[in-house]
Amino acid sequence: MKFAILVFPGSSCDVDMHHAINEVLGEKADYVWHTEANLEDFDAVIIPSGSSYGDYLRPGALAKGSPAVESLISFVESKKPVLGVGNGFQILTELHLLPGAFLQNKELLFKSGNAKLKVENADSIFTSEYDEGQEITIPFAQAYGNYYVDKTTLAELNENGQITFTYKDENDNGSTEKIAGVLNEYGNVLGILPLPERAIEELIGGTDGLPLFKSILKRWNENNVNQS
Amino acid sequence: MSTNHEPSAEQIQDEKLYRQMGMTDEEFELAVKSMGRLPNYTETGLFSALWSEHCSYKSSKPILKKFPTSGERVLQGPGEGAGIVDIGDNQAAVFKMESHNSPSAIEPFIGAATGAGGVLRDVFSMGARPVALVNSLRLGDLTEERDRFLFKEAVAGIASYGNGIGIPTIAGEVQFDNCYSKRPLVNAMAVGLLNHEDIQKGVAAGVGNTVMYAGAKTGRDGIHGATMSSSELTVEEDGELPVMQAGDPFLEKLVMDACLELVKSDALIGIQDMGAAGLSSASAEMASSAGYGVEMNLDLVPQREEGMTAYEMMLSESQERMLIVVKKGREQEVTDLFAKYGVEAVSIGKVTDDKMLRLLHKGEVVAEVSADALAEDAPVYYKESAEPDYFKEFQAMEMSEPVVEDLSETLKALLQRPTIASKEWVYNQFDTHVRRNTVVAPGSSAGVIRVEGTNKGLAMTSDCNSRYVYLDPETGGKIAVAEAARNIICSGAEPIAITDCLNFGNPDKPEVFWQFEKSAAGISEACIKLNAPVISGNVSMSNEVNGVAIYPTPTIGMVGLVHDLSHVTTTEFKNADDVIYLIGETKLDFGGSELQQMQEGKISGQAPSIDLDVEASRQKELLTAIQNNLVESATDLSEGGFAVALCEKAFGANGLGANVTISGSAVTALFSESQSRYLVSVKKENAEAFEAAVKDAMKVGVVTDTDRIVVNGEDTVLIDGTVEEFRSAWRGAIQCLLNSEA
Amino acid sequence: MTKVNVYVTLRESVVDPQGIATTDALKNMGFAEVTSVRIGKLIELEIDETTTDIDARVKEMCDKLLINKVIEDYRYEIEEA
Amino acid sequence: MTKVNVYVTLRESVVDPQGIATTDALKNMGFAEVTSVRIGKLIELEIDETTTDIDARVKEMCDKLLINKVIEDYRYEIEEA
Ligand SMILES: Nc1ncnc2c1ncn2[C@@H]1O[C@H](COP(=O)(O)OP(=O)(O)O)[C@@H](O)[C@H]1O
Ligand SMILES: [Mg+2]
Repeated sequence: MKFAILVFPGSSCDVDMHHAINEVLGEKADYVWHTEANLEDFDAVIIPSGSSYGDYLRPGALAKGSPAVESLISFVESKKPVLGVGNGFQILTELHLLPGAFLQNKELLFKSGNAKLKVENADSIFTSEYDEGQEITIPFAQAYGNYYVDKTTLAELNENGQITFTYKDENDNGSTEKIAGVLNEYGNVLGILPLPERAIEELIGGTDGLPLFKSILKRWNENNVNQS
Repeated sequence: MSTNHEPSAEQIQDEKLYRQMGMTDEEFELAVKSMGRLPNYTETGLFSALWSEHCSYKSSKPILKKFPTSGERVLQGPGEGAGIVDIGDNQAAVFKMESHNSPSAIEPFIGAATGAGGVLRDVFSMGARPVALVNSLRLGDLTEERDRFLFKEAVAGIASYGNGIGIPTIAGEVQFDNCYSKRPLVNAMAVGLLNHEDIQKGVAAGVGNTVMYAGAKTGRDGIHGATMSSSELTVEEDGELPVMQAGDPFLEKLVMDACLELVKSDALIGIQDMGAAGLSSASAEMASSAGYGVEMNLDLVPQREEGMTAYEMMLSESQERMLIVVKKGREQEVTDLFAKYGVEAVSIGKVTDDKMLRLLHKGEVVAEVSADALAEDAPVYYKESAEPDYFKEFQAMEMSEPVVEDLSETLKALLQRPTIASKEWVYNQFDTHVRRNTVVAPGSSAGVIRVEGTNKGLAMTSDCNSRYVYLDPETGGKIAVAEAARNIICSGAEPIAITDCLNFGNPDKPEVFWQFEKSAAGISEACIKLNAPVISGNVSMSNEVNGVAIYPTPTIGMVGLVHDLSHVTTTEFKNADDVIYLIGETKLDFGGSELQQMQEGKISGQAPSIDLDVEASRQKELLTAIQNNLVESATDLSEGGFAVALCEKAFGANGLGANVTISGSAVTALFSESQSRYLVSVKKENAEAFEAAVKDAMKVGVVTDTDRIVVNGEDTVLIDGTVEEFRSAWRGAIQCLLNSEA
Repeated sequence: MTKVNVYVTLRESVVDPQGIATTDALKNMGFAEVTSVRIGKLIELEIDETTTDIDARVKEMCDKLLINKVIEDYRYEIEEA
Repeated sequence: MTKVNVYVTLRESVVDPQGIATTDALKNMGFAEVTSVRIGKLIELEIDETTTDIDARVKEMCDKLLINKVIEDYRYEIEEA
């Protein structure tokens, strides 16, 4: 399976993601610099974390000025999977490819650590290798991790099962309903604020993030088997 | 020469205007002599900046010369942007520590942020990819609002830069004492990795080669930062505020990535960051160290503001700028390379053979000074040194054991002292794991980062107990190095080299200079004994407020090599029933201790003594035991002594506690700060082998699964409480102090 | 050069933790008369004065980039230079 | 309730990386007419209307907490509610 890691200026977790896909998942990931974003040949797109554009104006906002936006939008429309983690999630909300927006953490400080998450929906492209209700530990590192959606949208998210992960512990940064990860309506775009690519090795951060990547691969394999 | 309303050369001399730039009469005379004529305004500015203490080390040089700087691993000692040590397999570790004390006292967020940014540039300008950041902070004890503000903002500033550029902060220290009130120390250290063939230097060589400028545009910010850093602060600064040089981690990330690509190109001759004294020092130093000259046309310098003078451009300390020398004819390639990252890189001059720094502006030569005169020939001062009276007094004092009524309550009070309390509030603001190689994050003895693609690691720490250094600079200097080494050893690494940041008061005071000289001697001796040469460093003088000097604070940043990641060891207990050992002898050492400060509100007496031979052999034994997988957990004993270390080992270990028995006087056994001691836990089945390997180890108890900390005396229970009651005191203390109102 | 000031505020329904913290801090410092603080942004734009239909352009900039409507409101003022 | 708007801007010589990056983004999006963006703060205060000498009080708040004089300038406006 071929992954594109869409790199914006300032993204720093691109290497983490590259390692996760190539070394740990054993699939192929290429860095795609935002100015040369031709995404058509890829099977999935990942927008990594790290402060793209310095998190200036609003985290994720300045990516809107990038030439990559158009091809990203068509990729989403093609219904292939798109994963945004951390800052990648913020970019997806700024582009309105995912609902909601991000505010400063309620403690007003950058915060890093390990978050305990609950898997709310184990049926999606991104979560089938988890069990519903499973508790996992995933590292996080954010200053604007306070996810906001209004009441109407929240009701829709709940109704459509778009909420995939919630915080189990106090590290929710103030997020609405403790949301840590959401899908778009169709289900092919996932944003998750904590960083699953930092939990793929026993030595560093544990392995609770691995099933997320395996889920993507599994669905892809299924589809390809069906097609052939 | 200059069309602006700048004073003439004669005016500068007659009205002694050079004094405002921080030059003495003698120094100005020297400059005139070296030029053979009166320097104009721009030229005077060049001299004042390059001959400032910050750039020239004019007061500290004679002392720094005595540091041991060579060793079988050293590839680059002091003198370049950062030092380099071999770590095998054609790889090397590159590191450096920098002070940003003065800017941080004025604007702590920006000061701390640009401190981290500057030291990162020092590392990547050597051709190394930065892999970790470390910081060392000293603040007042948080009872005053200003100190709380300085603390919060300095931490946020470091966080903003490190997190923004995406380099993990994996270790550091914060100590609190009112000698730093309103005069914080902010020292930042960066560690990088490179392959031997990628080593770069700051040289402007090869006549006709092109001098290029890359990065942020130059503004009027930070003009005279170098001279400011070399003088005392007056508390109430009226009049014009200096313009702070704000940092831009986003731009630095792009500059860094571009430079690391450039390093692979054979077009590159030399590269250096524009740090203190900006374009002046970068150009003069690069020319001087290569034995060439540099001519620059300042009209070509990218400028952020209109109407900048030559003086302003040369002395600006705008951040995120690099000076690069490339082979003639390859300029476009370099411009294109930077453009890919969205960074501006333009040609601004050329290398010449006349050893002069020549500046053109608006069609005129506005400065022409010998590069060597600026970079090499700064005056060197052999400052007067005098043993202060306090030292004699303290040395003569008899040490008596402090009186402690309630051992448990005293332990809790110690755990709440901000210097001892958990620093989670600090390091939770740092991205500690970005770029996926952090094996040990802050919270243990040292941070450990995996060396990409290998099974090796680098351990790093920064340490300095300045109370000991104040009481006895030589001993305190030794202890700073030894403590750093203990932290490295406890993590399973072999110390390989140090960097330092020597923070002192005004060196014109003989007592301050004596502290400097003595502590440097102590550091040297310890570095030799512990086989950790000094490969880079920084001096920050005149850290005083209202004429009172801070405690002498020679911060040591040490890096160790983990030969195999399976050696990595951390502080916390691992399994119930493991045997707990105390290594080393406990004596009556309360001079400068946390208990003394807490009880008396001041320190006095003799610093703990240290025997470097014992220190060295014990380190070797313990490291070997760790490398032979005989040790489950290890920590050194520092502030607060045995009792605090025992607690810390239980705090991180889910549900485990300890039951130990100590002998001798309880207060000394629990709280003395005797040196060269460790607490370790060992599996029962390894106990015998461990005892054979580490000769000064005494079995003191066992790890329990009872969630209690129990310390027994010879015939009574001295301390018995739940881990949680001690932990909550320790964990919440800093947040609690920050919430308190003045 | 035409100067445009864009004033960005958090939408009323959105909690402003920074504003709350600032209110508390002011109160603690003795400014009991402060009942509420909200913190927004002031974006100062300099626009080529030959631009026609500045209003439309500024609105477009706000909609497309400067403002996130999910959480923010704005107004602007055009200053003559 | 009296409303006071405090406008906080970066001092002129202080570099504003946010503003620079935002200018670039606007340009990339086709807003070529934008020559400069600087980003400051808008602080909206609500103050008990019985307060006497509002001016002095606002200035004091700015000096003591709201403004960082080393890098920022400010002005304010008192609105009647
Ligand atoms: N400013 C800081 N930045 C990062 N880590 C820090 C900082 N201050 C303290 N720490 C971490 O907290 C832990 C405890 O620090 P300290 O008490 O100084 O340890 P030690 O006594 O072993 O030297 C260490 O892991 C240290 O790296
Ligand atoms: Mg220490």
